[in-house]
Amino acid sequence: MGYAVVTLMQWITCAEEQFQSHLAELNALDAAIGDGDHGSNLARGFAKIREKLQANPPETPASLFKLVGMTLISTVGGASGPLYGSFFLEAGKIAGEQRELDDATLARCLQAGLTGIQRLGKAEAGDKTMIDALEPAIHALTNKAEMGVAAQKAREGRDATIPLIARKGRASYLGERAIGHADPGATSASLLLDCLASACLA
Amino acid sequence: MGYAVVTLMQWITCAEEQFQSHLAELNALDAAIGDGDHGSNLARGFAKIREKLQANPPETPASLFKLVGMTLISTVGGASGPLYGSFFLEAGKIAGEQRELDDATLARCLQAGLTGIQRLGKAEAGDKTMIDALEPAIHALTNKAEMGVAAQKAREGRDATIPLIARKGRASYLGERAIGHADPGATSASLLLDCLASACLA
Amino acid sequence: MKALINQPDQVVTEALQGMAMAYPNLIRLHENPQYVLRADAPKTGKVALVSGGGSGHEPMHAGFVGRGMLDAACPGAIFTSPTPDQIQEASTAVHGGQGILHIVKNYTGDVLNFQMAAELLQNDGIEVHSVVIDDDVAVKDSLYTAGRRGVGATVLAEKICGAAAEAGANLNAITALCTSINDSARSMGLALSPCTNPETGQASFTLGENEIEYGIGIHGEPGRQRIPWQPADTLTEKLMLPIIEDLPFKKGDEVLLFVNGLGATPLLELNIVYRAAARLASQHGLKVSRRLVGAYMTSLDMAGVSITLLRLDESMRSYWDAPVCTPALRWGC
Amino acid sequence: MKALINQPDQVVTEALQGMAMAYPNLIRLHENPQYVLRADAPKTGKVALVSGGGSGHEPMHAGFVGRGMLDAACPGAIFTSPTPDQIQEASTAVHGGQGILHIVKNYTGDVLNFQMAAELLQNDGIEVHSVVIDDDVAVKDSLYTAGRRGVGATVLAEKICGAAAEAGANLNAITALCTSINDSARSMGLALSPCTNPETGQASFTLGENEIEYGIGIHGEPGRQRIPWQPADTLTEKLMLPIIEDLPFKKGDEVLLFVNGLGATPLLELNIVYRAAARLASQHGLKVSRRLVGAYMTSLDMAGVSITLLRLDESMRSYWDAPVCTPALRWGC
Ligand SMILES: Nc1ncnc2c1ncn2[C@@H]1O[C@H](COP(=O)(O)OP(=O)(O)O)[C@@H](O)[C@H]1O
Ligand SMILES: Nc1ncnc2c1ncn2[C@@H]1O[C@H](COP(=O)(O)OP(=O)(O)O)[C@@H](O)[C@H]1O
Ligand SMILES: [Mg+2]
Ligand SMILES: [Mg+2]
Ligand SMILES: [Mg+2]
Ligand SMILES: [Mg+2]
Repeated sequence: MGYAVVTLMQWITCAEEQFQSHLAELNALDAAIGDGDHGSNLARGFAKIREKLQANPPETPASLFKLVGMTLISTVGGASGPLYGSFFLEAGKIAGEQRELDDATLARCLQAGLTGIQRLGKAEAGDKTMIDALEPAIHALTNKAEMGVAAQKAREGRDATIPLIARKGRASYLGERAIGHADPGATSASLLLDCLASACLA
Repeated sequence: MGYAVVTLMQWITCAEEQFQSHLAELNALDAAIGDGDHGSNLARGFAKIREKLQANPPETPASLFKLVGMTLISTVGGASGPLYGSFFLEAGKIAGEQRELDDATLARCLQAGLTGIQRLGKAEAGDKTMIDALEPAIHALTNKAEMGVAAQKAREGRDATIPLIARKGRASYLGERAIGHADPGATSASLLLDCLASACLA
Repeated sequence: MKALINQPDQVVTEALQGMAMAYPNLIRLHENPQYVLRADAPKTGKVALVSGGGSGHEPMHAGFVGRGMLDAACPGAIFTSPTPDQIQEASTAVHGGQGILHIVKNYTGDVLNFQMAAELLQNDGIEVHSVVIDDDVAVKDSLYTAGRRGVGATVLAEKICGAAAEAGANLNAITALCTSINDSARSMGLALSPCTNPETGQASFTLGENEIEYGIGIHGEPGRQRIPWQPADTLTEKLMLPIIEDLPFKKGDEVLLFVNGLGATPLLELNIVYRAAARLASQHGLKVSRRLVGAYMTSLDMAGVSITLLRLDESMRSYWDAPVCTPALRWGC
Repeated sequence: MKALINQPDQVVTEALQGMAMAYPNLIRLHENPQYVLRADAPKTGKVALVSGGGSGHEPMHAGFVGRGMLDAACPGAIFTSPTPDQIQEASTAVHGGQGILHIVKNYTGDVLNFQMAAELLQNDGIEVHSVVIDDDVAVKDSLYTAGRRGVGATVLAEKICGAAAEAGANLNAITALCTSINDSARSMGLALSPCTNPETGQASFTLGENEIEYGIGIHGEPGRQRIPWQPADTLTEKLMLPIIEDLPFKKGDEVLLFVNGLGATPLLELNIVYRAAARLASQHGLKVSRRLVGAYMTSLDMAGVSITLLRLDESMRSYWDAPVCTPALRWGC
């Protein structure tokens, strides 16, 4: 299918709603193995994004991604601000001037975003971070999977973080005590993929 | 009967035991309308008195009272230290060189002690203080009552503080909120009279 | 009780020892009886300032010993006034031949013990004046109470009178200054949580999830009233208005605004209260020209705040600005 | 949540406003984006020191802005690193033409945001060095963690490097000094209670009546281990030994001993910990020649303590003694 800016705006709007409604849950996940603010951080960032989107609706996928990335960087702070921010900034660079992205281009955008996160945060799969949800999902998309399948992969990736010891971020200070808790960033990443899938269906 | 220094030492020893075993109760009464230390204060003072009595047993009632008074003043602090301290110092001044006090002299000692407390603290009966237990008891002794009757008066005086608003000490800051609580100082004074009565019987 | 202590009955002694070890250039500790004195005491030719009271209010008073403030502090047991002989010895140790000012907070225990000490000192031929601080507007000052408690004004009086003594003022002048500070200052506090006495392990009272003790003292005694939680700006107004009305402070008055943390309240919150208090002061035409924000007179681990307003005259202001060199208050040195 | 706040999302802003109102001679507040800068910034010809991090650690960092310490502080939301543009604007505002040192605590968020800011600044032609502080021995420093956290050494580095900048040292020299402070300092902390984030109203963890989180950071994150309560002297030893062994500190080393309260712990208890820590230091042959005791780097209303040891050389010692004129640390002015 094709992803025009309206579809992608639905993605971002859904993400805003999801982060808002899962705010307490994401904070609680972060409290267990971090500092308890991941939900508040994302909610703050996406609230600002909504404001900006309403004031100045972007005309291309690239300008949407850029706006989302810049806003996350300038309002979220913490680890997730620069990481998710880079994700969207890098994705936007691939989107170019196109008015509508096809499946393959969107997959390349997301892959570029993932690479951006990894360049910045130096995490690999298995480190108990957002990468664990993003990587399998984006890998599936690159291999032409349906969006619903990708979202499913992200959820599995999130669940797979539960038994892990963390090697990046605050949770890495905990050693074995991180075992038994899902990573908050992997959880928010999975919500992001769920929203992308539902925007496709709409 | 006659009160030799051994009898009076039994009084003081009993008081030490009672304040120790009622420490938490006196603190709790004081927490309700004051700062929660009345039991600790008296226990600290009387523990020091026991130490000194063991090291240097006094030979006359006067020297016992003086030792008790001085020790309370120098180890208790707070409001009750100077007040109970003066009580015993003033009592000691009346006891003179006598080896044994008769009932009337003891009553005069205690009355002098009470006057000392009032000179220092300016409280009257009904102000919700130790006076409310001491005054009716000592008044009874002056009128030749049995020691057991005096102790009973002190207990009644203590109970009579429950419905009162306080006009002296920390409890006076509470206004109406002091109503419903027995005064800690009246409670310790009543224990002191109980001990005097039991020392008489022994 | 879960606190950073060893023996409950050694809390005060060990804390004083630690403090003396941390500030060897400023203070010395005397044990048996316990008092803290300026490292360079006695200062011959200077009036000596001595204060004291129960422990549990740190940094008050021992943290205020040093050049430009107190010559000695007499710490009692937790929330228990010091004893007369302790006060007498401390006063004698710092007496510089020009007499002594006792700064006493108005609690029956403090007043009685300092009064006995003053008598002992006068018997020894040492001139002693006492000023009793009673600035707490939460308490009705009437024949039917022990009078108002001494709270935040104590810190301000110790700083300002300490500077006056350092500058060579005589005992009469410093006594008059201290009295005038007390007459020009009003305070009020509230608690969001009780405190726990490490000597007994007992909480001073219990408060519901949403309750506040309004009109609290500094010894964990219950306040005058229990009220529901309200936003910081509203609570600050509930402290400020009775203060402003009581003196009364008037349009055009120059004031020092002191926002004091009771122990466990984060500086973040004290700053929010300061913001609200300073705005209210301006709205009432008061000119806030000096301020102090922090935990200076605490109730152990109590969460809460007290506010003190002092109407400044020129001499108070310049003594406030003068150097002070103590563990807890320090500037100009 | 029962705290002295108004709107949960306005806590940081209002607290900064209050702080700026309380110290008009020392600092200024810039809003949108939020940063605190020296009243007299920019200081032409001087290297500018900029730090920042999540709020909730007051007085750090805004309380350390002023002559002899930081030129600017960038406070994020509670426990959330500031953003790159905030850091960029603050740095630009205080740049005096001699370059900028960013003092960054080693948390992924802080490191990433400061790194992005440094890139933005370098694009603008401003020279920026960064030193990442990672002194917390509770965390294993290995390829398999985000590395050690930055804790108490941050305060000491800001003070000492601030004095060097004031004295005219150049950017390379200050960067080297900061690195050397970080290399010479080790810290460890424990908590007796969780903290409660006023923005979310949530406690960071729950602890039993008798439990302690050992090896805690400063963001309410759980520690490495949960242990039962023990006397202060034992707990202090459990903090001191890993610190001493890690560097390792050696017999004859001259050290600065920093006992830091995490927020709700009374000074009384900090002094007891200082006493135990100073004794242990002596027993290990360390010479404690400078010290700092108080709540300087907090976790909101958390009860607990952290200890930092810094091995002093002569230049660090003399920069430590140099005047500092900030809301939270002040001497010599
Ligand atoms: N180096 C990293 N690479 C990728 N993701 C990371 C990295 N460090 C942390 N994260 C993610 O960030 C999440 C935490 O984000 P957040 O709570 O918003 O920031 P902070 O840890 O600064 O409070 C973690 O759950 C993890 O998924
Ligand atoms: N002015 C006074 N005259 C007589 N008794 C008093 C006076 N003030 C206080 N008291 C008594 O002292 C008791 C409190 O003693 P205590 O708790 O040891 O001292 P503090 O109030 O200093 O903590 C009160 O319960 C009361 O009975
Ligand atoms: Mg977090
Ligand atoms: Mg009491
Ligand atoms: Mg008391
Ligand atoms: Mg965070």
